[in-house]
Amino acid sequence: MESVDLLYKAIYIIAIFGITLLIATYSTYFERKIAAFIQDRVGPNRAGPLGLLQPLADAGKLFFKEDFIPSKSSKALFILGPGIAMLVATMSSAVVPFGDNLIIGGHEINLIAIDVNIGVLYVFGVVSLGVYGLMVGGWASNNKFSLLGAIRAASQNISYELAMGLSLIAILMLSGTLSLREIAEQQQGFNWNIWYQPLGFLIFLVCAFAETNRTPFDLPESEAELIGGYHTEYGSMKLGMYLFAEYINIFVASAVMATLYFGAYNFPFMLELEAWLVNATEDAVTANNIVTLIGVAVMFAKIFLFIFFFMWVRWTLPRFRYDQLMKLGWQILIPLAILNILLTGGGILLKDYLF
Amino acid sequence: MNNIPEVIRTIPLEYYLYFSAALFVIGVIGVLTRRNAIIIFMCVELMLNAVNVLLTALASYRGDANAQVFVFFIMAVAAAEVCVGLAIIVMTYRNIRSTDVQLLNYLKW
Amino acid sequence: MEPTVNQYVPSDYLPIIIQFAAALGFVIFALVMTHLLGPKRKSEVKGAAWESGIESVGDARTPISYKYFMTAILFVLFDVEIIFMYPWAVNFREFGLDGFLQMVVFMGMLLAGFFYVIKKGILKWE
Amino acid sequence: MTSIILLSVFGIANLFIGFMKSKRILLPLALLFLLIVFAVNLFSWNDTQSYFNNMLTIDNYAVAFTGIMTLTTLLLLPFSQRYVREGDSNLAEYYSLLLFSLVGAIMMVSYENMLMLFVGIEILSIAMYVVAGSNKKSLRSNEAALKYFLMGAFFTGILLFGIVLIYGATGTFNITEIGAAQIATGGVMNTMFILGLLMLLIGISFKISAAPFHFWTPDVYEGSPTFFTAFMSTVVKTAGVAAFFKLMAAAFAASYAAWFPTMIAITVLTLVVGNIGAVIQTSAKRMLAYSSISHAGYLLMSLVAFNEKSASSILFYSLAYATASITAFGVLMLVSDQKGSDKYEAFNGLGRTNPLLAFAMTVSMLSLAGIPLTAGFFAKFFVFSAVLQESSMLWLVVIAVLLAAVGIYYYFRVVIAMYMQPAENYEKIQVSGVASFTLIFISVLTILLGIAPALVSDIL
Amino acid sequence: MITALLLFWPALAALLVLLIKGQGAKKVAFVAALVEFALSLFALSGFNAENGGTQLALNFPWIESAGISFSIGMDGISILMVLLTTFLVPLIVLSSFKHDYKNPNVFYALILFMQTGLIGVFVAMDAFLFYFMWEVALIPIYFIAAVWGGENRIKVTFKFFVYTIFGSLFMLAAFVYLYLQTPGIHSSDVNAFYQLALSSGEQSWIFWFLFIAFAIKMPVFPFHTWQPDTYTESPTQATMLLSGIMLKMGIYGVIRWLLPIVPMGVSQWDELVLILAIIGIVYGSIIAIRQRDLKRLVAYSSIAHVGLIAAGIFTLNEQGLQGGVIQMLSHGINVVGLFFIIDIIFSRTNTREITSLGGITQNAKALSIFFMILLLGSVALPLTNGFVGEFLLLSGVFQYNYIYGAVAGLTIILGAVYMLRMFQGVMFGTKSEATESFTDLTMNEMAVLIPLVIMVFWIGLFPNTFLSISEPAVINLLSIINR
Repeated sequence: MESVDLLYKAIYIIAIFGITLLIATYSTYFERKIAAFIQDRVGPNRAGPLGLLQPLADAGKLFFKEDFIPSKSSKALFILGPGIAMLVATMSSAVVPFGDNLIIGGHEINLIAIDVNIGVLYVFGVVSLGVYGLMVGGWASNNKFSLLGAIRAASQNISYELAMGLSLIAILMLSGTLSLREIAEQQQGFNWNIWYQPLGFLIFLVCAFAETNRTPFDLPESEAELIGGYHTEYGSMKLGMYLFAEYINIFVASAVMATLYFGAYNFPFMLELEAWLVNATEDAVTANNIVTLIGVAVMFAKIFLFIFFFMWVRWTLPRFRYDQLMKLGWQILIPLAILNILLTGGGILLKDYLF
Repeated sequence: MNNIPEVIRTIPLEYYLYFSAALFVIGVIGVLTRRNAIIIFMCVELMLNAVNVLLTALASYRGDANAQVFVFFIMAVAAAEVCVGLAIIVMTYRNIRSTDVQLLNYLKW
Repeated sequence: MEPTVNQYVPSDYLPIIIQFAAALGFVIFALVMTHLLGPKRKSEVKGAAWESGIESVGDARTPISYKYFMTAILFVLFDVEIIFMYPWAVNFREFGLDGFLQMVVFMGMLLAGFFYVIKKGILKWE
Repeated sequence: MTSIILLSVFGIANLFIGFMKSKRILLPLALLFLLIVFAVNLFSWNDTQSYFNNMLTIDNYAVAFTGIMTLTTLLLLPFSQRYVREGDSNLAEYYSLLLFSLVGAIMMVSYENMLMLFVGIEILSIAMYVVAGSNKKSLRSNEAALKYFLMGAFFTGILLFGIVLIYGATGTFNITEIGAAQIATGGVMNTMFILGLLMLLIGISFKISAAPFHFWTPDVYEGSPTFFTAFMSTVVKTAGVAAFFKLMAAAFAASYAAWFPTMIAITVLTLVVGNIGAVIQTSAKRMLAYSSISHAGYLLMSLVAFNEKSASSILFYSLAYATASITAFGVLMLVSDQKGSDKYEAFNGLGRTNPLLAFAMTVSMLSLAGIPLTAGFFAKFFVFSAVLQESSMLWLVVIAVLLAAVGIYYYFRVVIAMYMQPAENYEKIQVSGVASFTLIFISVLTILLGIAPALVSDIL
Repeated sequence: MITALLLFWPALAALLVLLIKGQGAKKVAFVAALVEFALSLFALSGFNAENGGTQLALNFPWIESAGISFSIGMDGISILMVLLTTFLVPLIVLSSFKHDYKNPNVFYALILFMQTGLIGVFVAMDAFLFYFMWEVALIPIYFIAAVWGGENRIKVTFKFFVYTIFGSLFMLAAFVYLYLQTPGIHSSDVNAFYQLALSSGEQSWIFWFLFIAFAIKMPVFPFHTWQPDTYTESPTQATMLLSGIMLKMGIYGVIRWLLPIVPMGVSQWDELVLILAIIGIVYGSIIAIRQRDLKRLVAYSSIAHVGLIAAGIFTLNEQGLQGGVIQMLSHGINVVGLFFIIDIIFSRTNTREITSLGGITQNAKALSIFFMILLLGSVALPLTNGFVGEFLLLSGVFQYNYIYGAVAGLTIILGAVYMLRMFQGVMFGTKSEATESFTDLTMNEMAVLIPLVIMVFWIGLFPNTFLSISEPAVINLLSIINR
């Protein structure tokens, strides 16, 4: 890879990183706004126009709070916990393709941070590291509620990871590759995976909710039972990081879902549009860049939709009971996912043999 | 641009060998010197992973899929070992409230 | 493994380092900043673990329900089995019907274990 | 191959049958399963087949050892009556684990590829780690399981590294090809190969508890529930030695000169440690543990002899040792259940209270000691004659003979206790019908093999 | 076929006896032993005494692939040993009638079972069969001695057992080595062994391997330490079996399996063996003189006698060998008789101390006479069986070396000293507390002693009856030795 390419890549990565943080920050704002909307109230409206500066105010508050460490806790681990959570959350967006190729000055830039052929595994691997953040934090606090919350979180995460992994297999069987970019490319136009994998998507969606500890799966931090869950003892920016990580995770989960099932940056009549643009502008590069940018926009639109969906659900559904949660994960989703694999496999084979 | 096996081959085989041998020896030393059952166990896992590293390197150098398959099996077996091993450690922990192997001297070593 | 159409060199993974550096930088920056900015006032009561306002009793590091532990162990097992399916899934079309049937046998075993676990009541909470 | 599949299926089936209310059906069912496997296995005789791209080869060697191991398990099962009686909730699991571990054992005697060797060893070992700790409340059992597991995993690592180094040197996992590779290079071996070979030797020596890698054996054998100790010291050992010999014969025949000095040192050390260690024990169970080390030594003797007689002598020795050990551990189990002790004193007066048990135990002790009229004699005889085939190893036989005489000392302590020592109370030990029958069967088998060894010794 | 019948009948009878509850077992055992004796006489009738080779042979493969066969047969030496066995066992069983052992069925079954082993040793013509039978004979006697023996039995019998096994393992090793030297698909037949051409170095160590095994059994000084204790602690029947028959296994082993196989080894070491044997003679005799316990006394005398037999055999001449054979018979008869008489005395007085006995002649005339005859036979008075054997043996030793002969000759003098001292102490003098109400022999005891005494005189007066049977075999053996 040439150094120029690398430079572009670095710029792109920083950009995505910034966008990620921005979206995460503003998710908190939207969350409250949407909650307000659903509950028919106003929501934040003091800081700045429409309360738009509210997230900054929140962040500032967190920064200026006391950086407090409980006396009986394990100091190093106590700091490490939120660090890991944040680190992992920000790392996982690296393999998501936010757009197609952008051609600048003759250099072709893939709008994907790291284009590796094991993208799916990468996401999987990095996301499952997130459990450490919770576990380490909860354990380090040396507080029974924290510990219980952390363990709940951990066992919930790993339980749903199984079903998630199984539901992904069906996608892989369809696409035959582990690279997220290739998966995205295969969904050219309107040929989205959701049409072939409705069941798989459903399973994945449920798992994504569980993985991000969102309602209705937010048992680790269910206030009524466990106070703050694993972050009971946390304050200042360390607490902020846990909260932040959660929103980043929502963002990444949405991005992954969009990529896997909803065609990523692809939108209907994309090729036709590009062909028409080439005709109209008589410049293939420009046409390509325009389409790519539209694709990026489409991608973010999809992501926002999912984020909205996440919030919508939060303010709509009640929380599961723990036994229901585990039962759903193990006894319903896993068999369903396996069924899905069998159906997919059978379908593919049937198609290959018959046609 | 070239494929992964070739990429791996850009580093001399000896380096992989030394690296995995070093990992392995660290594991062995850990097993022999540590007293905490869990750490001993982690050292054992380190040994297994040293093996995996070497196998992968060799597989690329030889273009032989057998070694890669072997890695898979080692991983699967290691997982099974983890399950059984942790279960045993937890069982012991519940009885003696410690994972220090030196405390277990009901039987002569 | 089959060499894929797209080919990769080690430097393809360089961006990971960039991303990691960025993430790490942010984390360290945030933690240091909050440490510097915030006030520092310590007291014994404040330092104690918070247990709904009641004085905390004993150490938190007590063994908890073995159910969680069982879940973890089962996860390790099943996760590895699932990982086994990934290469198969990627090359599914190549293996064709034979591969499919073999995987059905594999999944049969997996399911047998799964149902055993369920029947054994390990996943029963409460 | 059929037996592997059948055992796996039966094992799983057994798990589910365990959910039924009545635990009584489990034992007969497990016996039936094993009988079927035993019978099915025999059909593969003289019908060599390779499976999985030559990764497994079911030849006569494999069939013979499979037969022995299945038979051993079959004969061992009736002694699980304690678990049956107490209605242990995990009974089905124990049986299944035994069935599964048999799968591993069969893989160990029929592998053609080191991968299968590794997988076989692990299937066997992991099941054993579990059963070693199956007495959850007993600290001894816990400790045994933990030690066995940590040590086992550690040596598995070493074994694996050895396999990989051998692969690095030869480029294959197939044992026949490894053997051929050495011949092709004229027996030239590089450091990698030697190192790998050494680590392999260490790894497998651990599994068959050869000195100096035996240190876990007495503890684990003593701590584990006796029923499983019996399984470990018979089936596991048989599989280990059979696998060891297969490996050496197929893969490292050309480098005999390289591993011979190491192996002979291990053998002598094993013999000495096993026999001397057994002498100083006060617990019969621990004595049996040491004695199993010493028998590993005798088995290794025929391995180091490394000639055409080795295979059949290992086979016969394994069978003789297994049958005798089942009785020994079986009776020990019955006695220690009743008396709550596994010291020699627990056997006092057994000759008066339970003549059958005492007789069976005597036969088994005589067999273990290698006294004629029992299978043990011919076992030792075949081993010694295999070694003497190489006239340079006469001294090894001399050492072994001396140590065999030492062996008589500790085996006879049991016999003496049973017949000649007065007991505190003469309470008859309750023995189930099927266990009695098994004891009689094994005794008859032991004596039959001691009179007509050709029944087994000539088949390989 | 008759040989196989001889071999297996006692084992079958043992199983039968095992099934009989209560004291009836002894009768059945006695009848079975008598049947066995009849069988052996029948075998003798079919035996051609002119022939020096193996007769009445039976041979079928045992472990085919290894060339090991179940090969049995008898030559002149074997059949005498078999006759001795079959003759003594019924008497030994009969001698036990006054005892009520616990678990009689097991006791007698073991005796009969042991008989199989003993006969097996004498008829085996295959090295491994020989070894096999050697051990088969050992196990029952161990249990008899260990279960029904005296106070110290556990330690003592265990010592005995370990000693013997230890020796026999050496023998096994030597056999295996020899077996592997045989050409082609190996064979362990005795004749195949005879034909081996071994280097003198090989012969030398094989000699010691085999010799240690046999020497322990005999026992030859310095391998005798197990013997006096074992004889003392064992029940009388076991002592009789041990001294009367089992001891002969060792001597027979030397004759059959040592001398002809490693003649060069023998010629290298026979001087040393002779010296050992003669030391044994003198040592045994001197210790015997100092003994106060009757059983121990006879035990040590046994060492002396066996020493002489060993010395005679290792001279490797015809007199020596013939003397050895005939002395085996005589010693078997005498020593069984003596032990039986000691048992009788013990059972009536509860002591075996010479000092606490005395004056028995006054109450028991018949016992005195029988005792005297057996004792004189034992000290080799002319016209008794002991004389023939000792004469031949001594002349053999004299032929070999005058000095050795002279020293070995001491045995007669010393033997006379301790035997007569014993007789005097026990039978004459004043009655002691213990012998106050001594009763004479019962019919049952007479029935045991009469055949023994008859044999004492038969061998003493007509030794040729037996010598002629063994002579061709001995000559044949010598020709093999001097090949």
